[in-house]
Amino acid sequence: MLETSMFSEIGLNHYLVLSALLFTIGMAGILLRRNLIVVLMSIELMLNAVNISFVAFSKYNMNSEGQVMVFFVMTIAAAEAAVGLAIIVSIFKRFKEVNIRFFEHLKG
Amino acid sequence: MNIGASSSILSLIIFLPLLFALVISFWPQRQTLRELALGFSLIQLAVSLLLLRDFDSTTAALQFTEQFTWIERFGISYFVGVDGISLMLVILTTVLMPIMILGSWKSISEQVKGFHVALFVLQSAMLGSFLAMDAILFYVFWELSLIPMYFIVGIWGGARRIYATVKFFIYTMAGSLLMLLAIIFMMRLTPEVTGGAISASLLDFYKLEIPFIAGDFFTPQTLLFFAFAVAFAIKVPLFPLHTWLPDAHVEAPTPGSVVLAGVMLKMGTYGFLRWVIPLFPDASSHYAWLFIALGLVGIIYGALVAMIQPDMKKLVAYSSVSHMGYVILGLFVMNVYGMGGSLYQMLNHGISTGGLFLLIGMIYERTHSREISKYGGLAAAMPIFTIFFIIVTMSSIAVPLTNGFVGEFLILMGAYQYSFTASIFAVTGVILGATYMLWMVKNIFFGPAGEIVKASEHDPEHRLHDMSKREIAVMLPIVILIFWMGLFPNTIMDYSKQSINHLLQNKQNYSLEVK
Amino acid sequence: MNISIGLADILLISPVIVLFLFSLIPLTTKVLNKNVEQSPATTLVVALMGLGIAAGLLILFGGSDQTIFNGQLLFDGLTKWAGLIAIVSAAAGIVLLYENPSTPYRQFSEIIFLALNSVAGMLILISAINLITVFIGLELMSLSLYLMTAMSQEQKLSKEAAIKYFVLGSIASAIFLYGVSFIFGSTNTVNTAELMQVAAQTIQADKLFLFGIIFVVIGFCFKVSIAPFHAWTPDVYQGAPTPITAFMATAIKTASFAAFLRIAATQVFQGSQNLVDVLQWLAVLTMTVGNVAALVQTNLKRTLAYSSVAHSGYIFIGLITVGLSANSAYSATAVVFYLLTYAVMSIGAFGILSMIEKSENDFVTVDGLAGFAKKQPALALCFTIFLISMAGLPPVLGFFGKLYLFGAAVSEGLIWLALWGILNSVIAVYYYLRPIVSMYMKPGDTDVSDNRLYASTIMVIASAIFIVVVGLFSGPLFTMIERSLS
Amino acid sequence: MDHQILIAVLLLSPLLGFLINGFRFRSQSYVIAGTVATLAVTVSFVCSILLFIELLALPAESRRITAHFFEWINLGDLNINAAFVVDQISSIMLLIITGVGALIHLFSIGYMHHDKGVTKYFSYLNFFVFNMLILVLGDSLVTMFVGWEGVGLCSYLLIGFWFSDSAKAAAGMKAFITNRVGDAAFLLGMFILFMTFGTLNFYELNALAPTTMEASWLGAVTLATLMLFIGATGKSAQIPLYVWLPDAMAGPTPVSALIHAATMVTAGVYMIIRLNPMFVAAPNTMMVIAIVGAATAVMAATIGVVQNDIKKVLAYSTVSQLGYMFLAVGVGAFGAGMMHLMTHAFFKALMFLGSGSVIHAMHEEQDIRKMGGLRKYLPVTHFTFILGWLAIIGFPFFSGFFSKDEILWQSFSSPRGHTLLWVAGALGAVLTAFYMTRLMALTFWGKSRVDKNIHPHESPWTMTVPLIILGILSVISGFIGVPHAIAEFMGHIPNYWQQWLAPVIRPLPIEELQSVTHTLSEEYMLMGISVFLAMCSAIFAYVVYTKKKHIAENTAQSLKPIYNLLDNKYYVDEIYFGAIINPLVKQSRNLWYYIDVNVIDRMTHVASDVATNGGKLVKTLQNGNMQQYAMYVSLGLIIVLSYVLMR
Repeated sequence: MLETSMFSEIGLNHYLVLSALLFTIGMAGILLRRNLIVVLMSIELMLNAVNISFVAFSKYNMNSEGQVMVFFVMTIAAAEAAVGLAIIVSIFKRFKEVNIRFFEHLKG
Repeated sequence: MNIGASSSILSLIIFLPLLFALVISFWPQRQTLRELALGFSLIQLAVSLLLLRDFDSTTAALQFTEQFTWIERFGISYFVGVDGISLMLVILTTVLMPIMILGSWKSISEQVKGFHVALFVLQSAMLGSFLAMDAILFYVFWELSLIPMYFIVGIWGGARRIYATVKFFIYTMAGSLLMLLAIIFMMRLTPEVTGGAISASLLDFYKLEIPFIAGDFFTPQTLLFFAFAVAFAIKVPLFPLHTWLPDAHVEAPTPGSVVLAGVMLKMGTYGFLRWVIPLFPDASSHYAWLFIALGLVGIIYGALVAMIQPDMKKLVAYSSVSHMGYVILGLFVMNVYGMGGSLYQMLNHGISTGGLFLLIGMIYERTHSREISKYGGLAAAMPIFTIFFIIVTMSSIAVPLTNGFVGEFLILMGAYQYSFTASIFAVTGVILGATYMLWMVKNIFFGPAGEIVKASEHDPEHRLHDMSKREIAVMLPIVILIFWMGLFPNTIMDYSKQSINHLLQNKQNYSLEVK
Repeated sequence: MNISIGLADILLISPVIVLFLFSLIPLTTKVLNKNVEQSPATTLVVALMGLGIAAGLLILFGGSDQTIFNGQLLFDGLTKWAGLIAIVSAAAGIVLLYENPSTPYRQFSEIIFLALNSVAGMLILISAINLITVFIGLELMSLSLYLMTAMSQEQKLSKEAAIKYFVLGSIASAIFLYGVSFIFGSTNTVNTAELMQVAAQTIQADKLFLFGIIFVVIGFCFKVSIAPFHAWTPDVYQGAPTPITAFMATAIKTASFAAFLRIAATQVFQGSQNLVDVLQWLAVLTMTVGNVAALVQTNLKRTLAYSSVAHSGYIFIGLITVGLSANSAYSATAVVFYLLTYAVMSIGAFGILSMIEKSENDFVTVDGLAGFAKKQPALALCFTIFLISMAGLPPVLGFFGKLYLFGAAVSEGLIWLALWGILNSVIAVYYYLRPIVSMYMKPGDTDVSDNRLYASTIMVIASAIFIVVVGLFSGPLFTMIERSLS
Repeated sequence: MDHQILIAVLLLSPLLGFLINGFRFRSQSYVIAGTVATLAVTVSFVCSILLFIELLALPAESRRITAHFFEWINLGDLNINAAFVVDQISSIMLLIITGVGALIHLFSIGYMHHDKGVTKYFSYLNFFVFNMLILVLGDSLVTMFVGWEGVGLCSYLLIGFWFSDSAKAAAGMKAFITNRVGDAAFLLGMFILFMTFGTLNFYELNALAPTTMEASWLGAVTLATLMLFIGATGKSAQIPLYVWLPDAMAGPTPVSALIHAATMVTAGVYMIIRLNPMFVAAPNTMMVIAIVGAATAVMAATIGVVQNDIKKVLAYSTVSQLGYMFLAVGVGAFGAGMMHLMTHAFFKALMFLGSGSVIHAMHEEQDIRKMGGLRKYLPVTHFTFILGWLAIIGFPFFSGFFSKDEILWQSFSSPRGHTLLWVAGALGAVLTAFYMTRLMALTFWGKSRVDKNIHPHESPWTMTVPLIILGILSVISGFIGVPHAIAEFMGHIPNYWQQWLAPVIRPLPIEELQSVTHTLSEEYMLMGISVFLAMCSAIFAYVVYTKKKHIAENTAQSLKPIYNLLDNKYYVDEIYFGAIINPLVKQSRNLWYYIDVNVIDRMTHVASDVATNGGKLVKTLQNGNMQQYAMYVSLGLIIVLSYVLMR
């Protein structure tokens, strides 16, 4: 299935590449951005990259299980976002700070 | 009366000290603690003498064995037994114990309870490792002995005690872990000889025929041999793995030094005799030259370095390196004189070096100094002490009619049988040994009154009292043993002759019968 | 597809249900009581009851080798034992929490709620054989934990720990999931039981599958803190309240390793020698990094955190062995046994730290233990036992744990890994000895923060006794575990 | 059985004395201590006589009384018993040791009565006798070695008896360690014999000794005997291990008489005679022994010429005389060696005791330059000293004459002798006559140079009686072994000595003996030459040191380098210290510093540093920035991916 030509039609590979790109962008976002909210968004981006990958595989494997998984992932991503935001909010309330560089007291 | 005939006497010997430790740790009265401990150690001695009484010295078989499954899955069992190789070491351990307790009567004034608990746990561990016939059981006792010793040096030791105790611990631990790996590896091989089941029994290990190719280092037998040998060599300690010993000795409290020199070092040489040589006969023979060479280097190096030590304990510590070099030499020449002498020398060293440490402890209690150069002319101030010191010194430098001579003579003879060159190097140790010990004796006891003696003359508070009755009681058994073992070595060697002959005659396919 | 939920399903899942229900009790009471926190002791009792019942149910019904919910959860020996370890160590963590200065008693019921749910997540994680269920369990466990980490009287470091844990943990989840998606793509299934048949062949043929496996493995490596994915561990362990650290080091680690074990047990590694090589190097790296870093720490909690990394390395050896061996039950038993060992000794060690901490901002340093043996001989002895056990010295449990673990490695021919493990043990001895030195050999007047920490004391002493007694009689326990695992 | 008891009493009596005095060592009662000790040795002496009588009663070929007490060391083929033998050789030694010993004990009562440690002194002395008895009675080399080391120990204790003087304590140590060097070789010799012959029992060894001569230097017998001889050089103060004996004079003078003149130092000679069949079988060893003996005889004598300490002169004289004994055994004249051993024991003990008496009278002054003219203060001492002097310079018909002359003759005439050996022996005799006469002249004769504050007085009877007895023995003892030539001359006195020893001495092989022929006239001539030269030398010394002192001073001035060389004992001590001992100590320090501290411990520290630095590296990487951590994760991911997928 990977032999499908890249340019003739939109195939699995395109989705996978897209997913990989999104995953990488998400990762890069985490690595590079200083703002915790943006980092949180980057995490969501990574999870969404996973979702794309699941859906694409689901479609090309003719297996709907993948799509079910996406629901799970989305749900949990939401929970995760909630938890993450909760932590960030509590931090912001106390320290008025969402810069990631602020959190470097634990080290060594 | 026939108490000793009980078949579980070995378990009694191993676990009685643990029970004592438990009792001591819950003993309510501080004042009677020492008496209690002394009493316990005497009971223990009595029990071990029962063992001696019932021991059958006409056979090389393992006696008084007890075997219970411990960890069935891996064929690990609680398997203890005694034969001619371990018997005397057991007795040595139990004999030294009351002496140590009595010797520490005054010097240990803090945490007396903890000290005695540690001492009894240590005794149990040492006895266990001498009696264990199962690899894992042996390893457990072997390592267990480190812990109380670690505390004894670390809590009741001198100024640099922590450095010394950690060094001691790490050195010995490093070696023994390799041994553990080797034990695990050998356990994996046992199904060959047991017909399918894994076993950690030493008797099954003996049956293994581990492939050996001369000259190829990376063959199983050679690697296993070195894994074991390094563990034991550190404990012995064999040059160049000896540097933990001077530190540990110097910093340890008197009883710590005594037990270290007296018994713990013997665990290493015992390991060679019980484990390394019978288990890996080819590698042992093939690399015997290496250990003989290291033994010889140890003898000479230890002696040379002892000569220049300013601290009494350090001097005696290096003398231990030298003496234990003899033991290794005797073991690896692999003849009856060498091995018999080594086994005997183990006991001698335990007694005479133990005695020296006790004596040094006594003088240290009075003057709080071990620096040889501060002494001089002590013989006039403490004549009885001087007599004892000289007697023990004579034992240490192997003057005939003391125990040291018999062992050293036999080892040297064995060395000669191995090679003339080896014996030439070995006898230089005889000369050097006399040199450093007499140098110390001269500088402590003879000559004009030194700094400390002078100070004591002017200051009534620091007057040097000669040995007290208690101290004489501490040293008397040692002196008696020195002469007894010097005069009647057969009474002791007879117990081990069969075992040694058996080992030498069946080196290639050693096995032990169970009686 | 015929979906039906029978009684068997309910009975087997009952520990999770019980945990969830019990987690609600304190919270509900609080809400009904106009948001007034009831006595923490009551909460504690409720929580312990919940955990106790869950454990009982797990013993009763778990280990029956049945799958439920259409092959989502498998209740086999591993579930039973790992679950029990997780539950018991969680209980111990909660006990510590009850008596730690950093615990916000006004929110105690919330913490308990989170803790019990985290345990429920663990049970799901342990029993899940579907990778998506694994993910659900993992997230349930982790999300609760993130919040628990943040819930401390101490304001600064615990928050930092929580956010670090959260961000890094989420990356790991994403990596894991990404891997799952590739496994799904290449094999059309994410059920490990089904994977088991095809894994070893597929991994050789299908790069996509291998790609997915690597992501999944690394996702787990992060959770069980295998270097270089361990970087969160020391920081989070240090920042979190000590009882939570204990909870993390024991329950979370056990659950994660148990799930990881299921992946390894598919024997998927056997297909790719490269992967096996890498994993071995990771094990070596982990042990080394953990031990050498612990060597230079002064903060005891951080030392134990690094030591936890090192222990992960040891367990990882066992895990690799499981992945390679034909008869994985023995190696798996060694891993579970070591997890048990490690859980008990960590609980004890962190428990002692927790008892010494005087305030929420207090960190116990190595020198800060000076004189502890004089003030608290019994506790000092217990701590010594824990440390000796961690160092792997006989005759205590830690030694036997290592013996079985390295024994398994040696029997699979991974002698060099065992050798590394042993070399590392030598380094480790040094830093395990230092607290002992401090307690016994240095003058000082360290004491516990309060002499009435009965629950913690009992727990610590019980752990110590467990370590000694089970250490001496580890054979039957090992056989028992092995029997239920095979 | 009664023999056994007799031997037991003989041995245990001094031991008992040692224990009695040892346990009451604080006592300062010299009467009790001295009586106990002297009695103990006297009992032994009586036993010795009884045993000797028993021996006499036995037929010549089987004169041997053994007492087997218990098995001592028993391992493998090694079977050493605590068994003791009295035979022709050991019975003579017994008589010397206990007889002379008893006299010296008696002498000590007077000599040591003012000393605080008198009880200790006597206990040591008894202990010495005990060990010496073990040495001579032991039936195997190992048993002998027990006594061998035991006497060394006693010697150590007694030399350092006045231990508060650092030099004296050092002298004791030097003696012990030098002896240890010999002992080490002795041990090796024993091992070689044991591994070759399978036994260490003297009789078995002697029976097994090969009858064919061993030509090789590296043969077992040669090597073994050489090693044993090195042991003997230590104990008997021969080149190169003689250096301890002059220093040993630090001990009380009776000790010098007993240990360092009469008994212990002869142990080496005794050992060789004990094993004479073995030595006979090793001509090379014999040659070495003879050369060493002759060289020692001459060298020690030359040093003796310039010594000014009365005891040092006697000490070098002892070394020199021991050289004669070795010369004798080296040329195969075991009987002559033994004879000289005995006569020397008498006259040297006499002279030492005499010197003790002098020192006692002079209040511990030992420098002969500060004496002179003591004749009139110490008549008994002077008279007995003269007897000793005559004996040692070989004045005809004194005991020394017979024994020394026999040695000189044998060294020339024996098939293993050589003219040069005779020349050396004669030279030694000349020098001996010179320095002994010098000693006499400076001490007793001429003008008094005694310090005004010192009032010499004759010693009490306990000291003079032993002197007299020994004096008598020094005169007459030679007659029991009159050499053949003189016997001819004096009317066929039988040589009792040779007859007595014949059964236990193995003669040189017949073919060797037949290869040389010497006439009686040669013997007379050589005897005449040596005696004449010695007498001339004695007269010359008398003249120089009583009348014309300036000759001595002028000679010393004109031969300054030689004088210095002799005065400093050929710088042997300095060479030993400078070339061996000091470098050894210095290098040991370096050794310790380099190996223990700088290599082994350094390696340990390096290992721990590696670990610590690794830890610090990890610490640096763990910088608290979570993005950094995320980067580790992604980097790890990439590396793992690329390794697994790309390879």
